[in-house]
Amino acid sequence: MDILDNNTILYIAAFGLMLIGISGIVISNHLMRIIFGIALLEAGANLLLLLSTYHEGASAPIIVADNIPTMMADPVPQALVLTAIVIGVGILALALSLAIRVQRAYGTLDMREVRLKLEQEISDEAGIDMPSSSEKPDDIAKVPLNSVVQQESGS
Amino acid sequence: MTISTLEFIAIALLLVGMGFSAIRLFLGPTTPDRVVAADTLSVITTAGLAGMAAYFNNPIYLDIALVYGTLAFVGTVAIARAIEGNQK
Amino acid sequence: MRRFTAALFLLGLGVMIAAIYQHIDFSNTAVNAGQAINAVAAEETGAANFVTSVVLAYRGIDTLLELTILFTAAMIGGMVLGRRRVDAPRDPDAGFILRTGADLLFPLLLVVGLYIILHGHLTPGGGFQGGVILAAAFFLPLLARPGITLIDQRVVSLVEGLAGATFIIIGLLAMFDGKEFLTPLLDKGELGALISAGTLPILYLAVGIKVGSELAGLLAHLAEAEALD
Amino acid sequence: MEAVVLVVVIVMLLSAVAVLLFKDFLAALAAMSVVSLGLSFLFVVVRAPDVAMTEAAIGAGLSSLLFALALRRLGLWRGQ
Repeated sequence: MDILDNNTILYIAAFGLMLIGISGIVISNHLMRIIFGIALLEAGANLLLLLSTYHEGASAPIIVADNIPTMMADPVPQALVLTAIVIGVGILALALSLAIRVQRAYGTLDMREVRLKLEQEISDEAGIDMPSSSEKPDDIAKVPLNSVVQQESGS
Repeated sequence: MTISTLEFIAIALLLVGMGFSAIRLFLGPTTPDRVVAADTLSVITTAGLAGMAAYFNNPIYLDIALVYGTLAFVGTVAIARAIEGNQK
Repeated sequence: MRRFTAALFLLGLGVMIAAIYQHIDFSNTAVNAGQAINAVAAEETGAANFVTSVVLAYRGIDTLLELTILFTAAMIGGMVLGRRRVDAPRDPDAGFILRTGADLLFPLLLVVGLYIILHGHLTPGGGFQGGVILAAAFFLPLLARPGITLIDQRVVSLVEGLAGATFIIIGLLAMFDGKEFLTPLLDKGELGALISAGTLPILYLAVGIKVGSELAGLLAHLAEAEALD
Repeated sequence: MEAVVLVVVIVMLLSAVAVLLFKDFLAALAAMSVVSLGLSFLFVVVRAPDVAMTEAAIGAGLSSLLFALALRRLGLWRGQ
């Protein structure tokens, strides 16, 4: 195990989580899966922040029974990540409430359909025809607009 | 820090258990299979955290195992209630 | 087409991350603030857990702002979810095992949460973690019997406001003393004893109660929202 | 030690992929809790017990609760 030492594995974990999270946000169309992607991205970023000051052989920054270790881990990124995790759960709760609201308003969580319905609504309010985009994806034409798709798979 | 034979066997058993539960998590045909596999993994990880406390020779890590053991149960119960839905 | 561009974007992102990893020598960068804090924190604050002294003493105002963000998120979540219709159907009660288990686990979770909060300056843990456990403790009976009203929103907001006010008042007391905002007061005590580190345990207790009541209120709001069947 | 970390990281990354691939959202939620479990173990490995405890409390308990409640309210709880 020359190449795969402890540090490299941890960095692969952090960058891999971030990459998977971003791909979830970019590729999927379902709102729940986008929220899952945000949670994954946040987890990877937290791990990366902690790894930035990690030294092999340092001990935890807590004194136990007056034996003071020679080298302790850096407490500042740990405090930052603690804050970030707690704020992350607030963001998560807010996003889930908004998703419930979107479901109530539009009857679906598929972002393509939500976008179409939003455009329809805006053009109805303005009293003009809905502008047809030339970059409209091909597969959206097969989905009837009025159908409420409950179980839409994500990607 | 050397690892004795007994500790090596314990670590190997934990890793094998983790591998089998992970296989059930990825392949499991139904959702309850996957949830039970995730719960088993959380129990294995609790044991692993206690093992890490022994490896680092530091009792403060045991608190994490305590919190994990109590709250993983709550999370699994919430998922189970959601699977149940409104059927009785 | 869209799938293809997304794949291309991800490929570029992966290459960029690999390039970053190759060039930056992350774990060898000299970080002086952490070592300096490690050297003086035990004497200055009297807390054995240095993360606690960073969270509450050195960067206490960040914690205050974080509480504000959490409060705002919980409040907007409750506003967005709105009120429950009176005739909306509820989930049925859980089975016998979960009901008994919830009754048994409630005091246990309460004790664990208070232990984690009160030992925040000695062992890992503190207000945030203990607050989460307290919220889970108060939500578990609601999960077993969806009909009961264990969490009254008015009581929750009252407790939350009192805890937040305690945090700010302790911070202001230091200013009346001629020091900076949120400087630890009182006697430092003996390092490693339960009653030590001055006002830090009281601050963490306030944080724990505030976080716990906020999250319990938010969970109750989410559980009250009508289900789609 | 490296072998343990390697196995945990592999399980964690595979279940992170599985979160995005599972059709059923409750199964994805179970995989998400496995991700936060592995992450909590890694936080212990990098000597951050406070952060590990926060991740254990929030990742295993609270966000599972939040997601499960929200999925129930959204009507996405039906199994495949």
